[in-house]
Amino acid sequence: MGYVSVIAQEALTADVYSLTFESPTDLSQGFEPGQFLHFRVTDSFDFTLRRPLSLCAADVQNNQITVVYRAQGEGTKRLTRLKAGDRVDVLGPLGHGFLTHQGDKKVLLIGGGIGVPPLVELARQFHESQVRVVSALGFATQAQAILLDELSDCGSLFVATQDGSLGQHGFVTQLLTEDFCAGIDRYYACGPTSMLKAVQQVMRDRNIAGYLSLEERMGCGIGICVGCVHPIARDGKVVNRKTCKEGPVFLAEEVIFDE
Amino acid sequence: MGYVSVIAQEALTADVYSLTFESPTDLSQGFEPGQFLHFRVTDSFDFTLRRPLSLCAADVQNNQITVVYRAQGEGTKRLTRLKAGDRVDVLGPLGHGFLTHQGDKKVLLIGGGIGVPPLVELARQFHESQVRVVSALGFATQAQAILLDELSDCGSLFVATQDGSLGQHGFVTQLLTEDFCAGIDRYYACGPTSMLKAVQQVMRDRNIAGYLSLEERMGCGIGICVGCVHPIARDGKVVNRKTCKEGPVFLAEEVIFDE
Amino acid sequence: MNKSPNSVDMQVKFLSLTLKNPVMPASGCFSFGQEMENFYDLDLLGAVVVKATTLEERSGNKTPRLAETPAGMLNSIGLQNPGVIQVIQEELPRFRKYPNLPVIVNVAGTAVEDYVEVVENLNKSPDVSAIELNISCPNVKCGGIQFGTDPTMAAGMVHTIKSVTKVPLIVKLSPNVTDIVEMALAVEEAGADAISLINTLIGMHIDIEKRRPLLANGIGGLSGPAIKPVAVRMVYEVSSQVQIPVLGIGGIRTGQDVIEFMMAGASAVQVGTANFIDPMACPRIIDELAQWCDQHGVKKVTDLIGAARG
Amino acid sequence: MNKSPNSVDMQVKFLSLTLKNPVMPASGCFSFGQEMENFYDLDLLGAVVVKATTLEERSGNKTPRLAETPAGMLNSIGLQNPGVIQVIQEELPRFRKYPNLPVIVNVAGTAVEDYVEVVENLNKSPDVSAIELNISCPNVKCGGIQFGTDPTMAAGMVHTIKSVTKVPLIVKLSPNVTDIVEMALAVEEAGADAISLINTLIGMHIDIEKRRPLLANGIGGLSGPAIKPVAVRMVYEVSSQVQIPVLGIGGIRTGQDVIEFMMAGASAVQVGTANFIDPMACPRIIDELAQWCDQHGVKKVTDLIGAARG
Ligand SMILES: Cc1cc2nc3c(=O)[nH]c(=O)nc-3n(C[C@H](O)[C@H](O)[C@H](O)COP(=O)(O)OP(=O)(O)OC[C@H]3O[C@@H](n4cnc5c(N)ncnc54)[C@H](O)[C@@H]3O)c2cc1C
Ligand SMILES: Cc1cc2nc3c(=O)[nH]c(=O)nc-3n(C[C@H](O)[C@H](O)[C@H](O)COP(=O)(O)OP(=O)(O)OC[C@H]3O[C@@H](n4cnc5c(N)ncnc54)[C@H](O)[C@@H]3O)c2cc1C
Ligand SMILES: Cc1cc2nc3c(=O)[nH]c(=O)nc-3n(C[C@H](O)[C@H](O)[C@H](O)COP(=O)(O)O)c2cc1C
Ligand SMILES: Cc1cc2nc3c(=O)[nH]c(=O)nc-3n(C[C@H](O)[C@H](O)[C@H](O)COP(=O)(O)O)c2cc1C
Ligand code: FES
Ligand code: FES
Repeated sequence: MGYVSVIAQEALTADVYSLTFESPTDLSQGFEPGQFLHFRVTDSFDFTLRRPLSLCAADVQNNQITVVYRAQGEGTKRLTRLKAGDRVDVLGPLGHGFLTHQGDKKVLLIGGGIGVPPLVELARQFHESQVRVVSALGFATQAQAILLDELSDCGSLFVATQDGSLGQHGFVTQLLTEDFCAGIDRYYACGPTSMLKAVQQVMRDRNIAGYLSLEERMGCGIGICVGCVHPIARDGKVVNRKTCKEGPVFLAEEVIFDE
Repeated sequence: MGYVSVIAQEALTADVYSLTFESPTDLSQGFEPGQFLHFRVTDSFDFTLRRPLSLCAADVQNNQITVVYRAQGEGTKRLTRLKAGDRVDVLGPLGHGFLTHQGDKKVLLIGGGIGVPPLVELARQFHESQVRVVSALGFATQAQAILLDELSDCGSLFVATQDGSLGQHGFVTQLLTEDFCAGIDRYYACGPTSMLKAVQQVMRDRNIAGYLSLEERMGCGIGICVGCVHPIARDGKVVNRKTCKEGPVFLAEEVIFDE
Repeated sequence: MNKSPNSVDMQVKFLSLTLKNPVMPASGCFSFGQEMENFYDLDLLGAVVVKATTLEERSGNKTPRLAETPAGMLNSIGLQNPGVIQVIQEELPRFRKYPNLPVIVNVAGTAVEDYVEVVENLNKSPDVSAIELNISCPNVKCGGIQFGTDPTMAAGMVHTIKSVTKVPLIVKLSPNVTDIVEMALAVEEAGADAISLINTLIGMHIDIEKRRPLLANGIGGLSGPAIKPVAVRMVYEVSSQVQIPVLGIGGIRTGQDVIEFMMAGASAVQVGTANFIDPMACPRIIDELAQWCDQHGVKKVTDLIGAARG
Repeated sequence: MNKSPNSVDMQVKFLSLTLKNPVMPASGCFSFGQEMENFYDLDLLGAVVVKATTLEERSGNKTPRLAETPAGMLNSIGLQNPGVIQVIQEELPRFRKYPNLPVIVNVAGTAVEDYVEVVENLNKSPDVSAIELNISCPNVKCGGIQFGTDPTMAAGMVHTIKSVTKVPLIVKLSPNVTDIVEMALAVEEAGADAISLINTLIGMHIDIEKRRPLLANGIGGLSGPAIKPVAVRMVYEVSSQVQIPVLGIGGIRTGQDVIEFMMAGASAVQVGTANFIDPMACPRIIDELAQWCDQHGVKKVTDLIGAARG
């Protein structure tokens, strides 16, 4: 934890940026795809809270991490000012990421919009260990599509856009037909809550187990404020669990969504 | 008013900086030494209020202004980050500055610490119009002495330091002996309130009229908040007058100090 | 600055007044308007609220009267103003060149009789569109705040003033109370035509080098973005309970802040502290508001009022 | 980080407790300490205050529970905690490895009987140094805040708890009241050993895109630097009127903020929101405090207490 150097920052689309920086911890000691980094926006107290961004790629050799984020509010907009050589205060990688299972032969990665980044490192690791990767990604429009090359490099890639400007017209869940899911051992999903809910439903119908990466507003990111909870069913009991500490990734079947 | 370009910034001492920037208004339309500029510290809302800094030098030809300021609190410390080419939001020159009087032959400028800067442009204008300038400056230590060359270029210069490390040992008012003040037509003073009070006293004894530049905490700097007032005796009545609009320079004899 | 899109209907009917848009400077943050004329055409504003006016001239508190705080500031001006006669004779007539600009006069005092006398004087002026009763100034010893924290006293005051004034009566409440809804209901019942929320929270800053409170007056009123969440909450709670319109005030610095207050239930808003760092704050905020509405398909700004109350 | 100069005596005697220094994390901003052990040695702290503990396990409010605001944040956690039995059995014993670290347990409930039962349970634990009675949580429907805004009810509650508890009783007051001094005097009279000031102000943030309050709970508690001036003012006013010590809380993020609170009259302080952006906030603040004292010739940190009250 603490201040690290920015290696590079570039714009991927009109409002999505890729930021590479020195890892605050030694990556060779271990990390998980799906974990997140917690960014202090400025070195003063202009912002009260940090901003959580998922690990998108890790370069263990050089001990560098890349996050890919959308500049939407004041905080992420301010982060876009960072450039090579600047110092930035980052905690992480934090939380629990995606678990991989021995014996899985073919996995499905499902991403929606700015939920795609954490799938990239996961895809790379599967690819490296020769697990077949199928990626199904949804975006609003072609102009917002990101990280397509990174994912197609690791396996087959299918895209849906809401306006039909790229790939299939419609939502990503429309890609997840019975045929499409045949032979999938496990799925991994990240995206807006509405998408995760739909994915959980469809994949339950397909009888395939998987993981969901949840997004809740975070305070501390380290388990002390209890702000980021999500209802999780485990051992026959629904408990509000901290997504920063016990998540953000949970077993799909455990995750409870409102009605 | 609005955003202007920074031309240059340099450190004069460990914590005093000289900042030169494009004037927000056309200087050839007129300005007064002793007026001030009101700086917005950052372009976001990290600071609630602007910071007032006195005009120290004006380059009418190039329409540039220099202020000299001490980095003390958060706001002025942040201003030190400005560098050539940056944009900064400045209002001014604002307020009423030092009045010069036809017929004056010899004037005394009295400055204390970070109160010296506004005297520089005044000295230059007097020098240009062939009025003799005597400057009496007080600083805590030699290390904190600033703008000595600028003032000695315009006339004779006398310095006092509290630790005796430069010039006379003691306060600037100790320089203002009867002999020293002989032949002075008018005086102009800027510095901490305690100094102004002492100067007002001494110069009243010497029977010399003059002007004091007052320092009050400012909100708006343009006369709308009524935060910056100082009691001023005029027409037989003491009224709290806005130092941003009717000052910061007032006739010494009008200024009322506590007890 | 971009020009406001004219596709959005920005007009708000507020009591008997027609506001070109819902944005006006707050009392004490605009003086009597003269200085602001150097910055923009006052006719751009929805209305103006001038500095608290008392019966006699007041010189206010000692300085320092201002302190910066995180995302806010403290002030202890103490109602410095030239007195109602001078205000009527010298200050208000200057607004005659803006015939479509409602002028709201903020009235303060010590005892009920003072308030009554100020209002009776204002009755004689043709330049007053409405009165904003300031029973919430924390900066003067006997400066009205006791009326602002006790519902019975507040109601008594409002009842008396209502029977005297010839123009609509807006009552400005103090947020320094346990139950703002109780206060609001009390003044509504007593005849208030509208409610302004909020005046400043009471705060203090200590100058640790000098080892004493920074403000000469010790305490001061906290304003600015820091207090916005408290103000929005009070506007939401009060506007859900009263039938009269509410003016939202507290920490507004952007058009989006205005939308927040209006969605919470404000019919119009006042901008205070933001004017100090940005003299162009009001016209800028009006433009931002119009643009947001345009981009979000809001045809009439009044459609925003109470939208978040569900 | 620079090491604290050891020329400054940082120790504070607070009730029967000896604090190594006057800085402790605030309730709800430290959980039960386990996570913080990854960041620093808890023995550096003056004391710890753990999360509000209720009789039964509570799952808290729906999310979103957090919103950022200018120089502050809103929370509506709603007292999520594992219940007093679990706290006694699983959480508190972990502090035994720090024998010189006082552990203050924040107690919350709905009815007086709940509070009593929690305290009776805590009486059985050897790990509790003091109780902080939370009658000021704004985030639960029947969550104690009615006790925190009515002096008579507050006094009744304090009186009852005082007769039950075996450890010193600190009462944490809500700032959402008209007269904080009245509240403080009532709980002092009823037997409180100390007072904590302040809990959060009640606020709201509206998500203008979604046209509804951002927090699922609607309202939340405002904390962080934004509220510091209100907190300092209340500490100043209360500590001038009561004889019992006051713990200062609200927006502390630097050693200088601690000095401000102590000069206002606080005997020690709690750091809340600052822990979220900077997990090292408490040890950093302790160092900054010691250094300021050293540079200003303050030999004993307790010399600062009330220094600005003149
Ligand atoms: C575990 C996790 C991983 C994430 N990974 C990514 C990522 O890889 N790329 C990416 O673009 N975004 C990611 N997000 C969302 C990202 O954190 C928010 O977009 C960002 O915090 C918004 O900050 P802001 O300054 O733009 O907005 P502001 O509106 O200024 O933020 C105000 C507050 O709200 C919080 N907030 C606002 N929007 C969200 C949101 N959608 N989710 C959570 N908190 C929010 C902020 O953290 C901050 O505390 C992730 C969120 C979580 C919880
Ligand atoms: C008319 C005028 C002219 C000035 N000219 C100069 C100058 O030429 N060079 C220079 O170094 N300083 C000058 N000052 C003082 C300068 O404005 C303050 O030092 C500066 O505002 C402090 O800001 P900060 O961010 O360092 O301190 P902070 O403590 O962060 O400031 C907090 C608030 O207090 C106000 N404040 C703090 N100290 C002072 C002070 N001494 N006087 C007035 N307001 C204060 C700030 O403006 C701000 O609103 C002048 C002041 C006035 C009123
Ligand atoms: C310097 C200053 C002076 C003020 N004077 C008055 C006043 O005379 N009458 C009044 O009702 N409110 C007065 N107020 C309160 C404002 O009108 C407003 O209610 C408050 O500042 C909150 O709004 P803001 O956060 O936008 O500033 C004053 C506020 C400030 C900062
Ligand atoms: C996320 C969060 C949870 C809190 N939980 C509690 C609590 O359980 N009990 C309590 O007495 N106060 C609680 N508080 C209030 C703090 O202890 C403290 O009084 C308040 O936040 C002001 O201090 P700060 O500005 O330093 O945060 C909580 C505050 C926050 C931000
Ligand atoms: S973000 Fe604080 S507990 Fe998860
Ligand atoms: S600073 Fe606002 S009136 Fe002078």
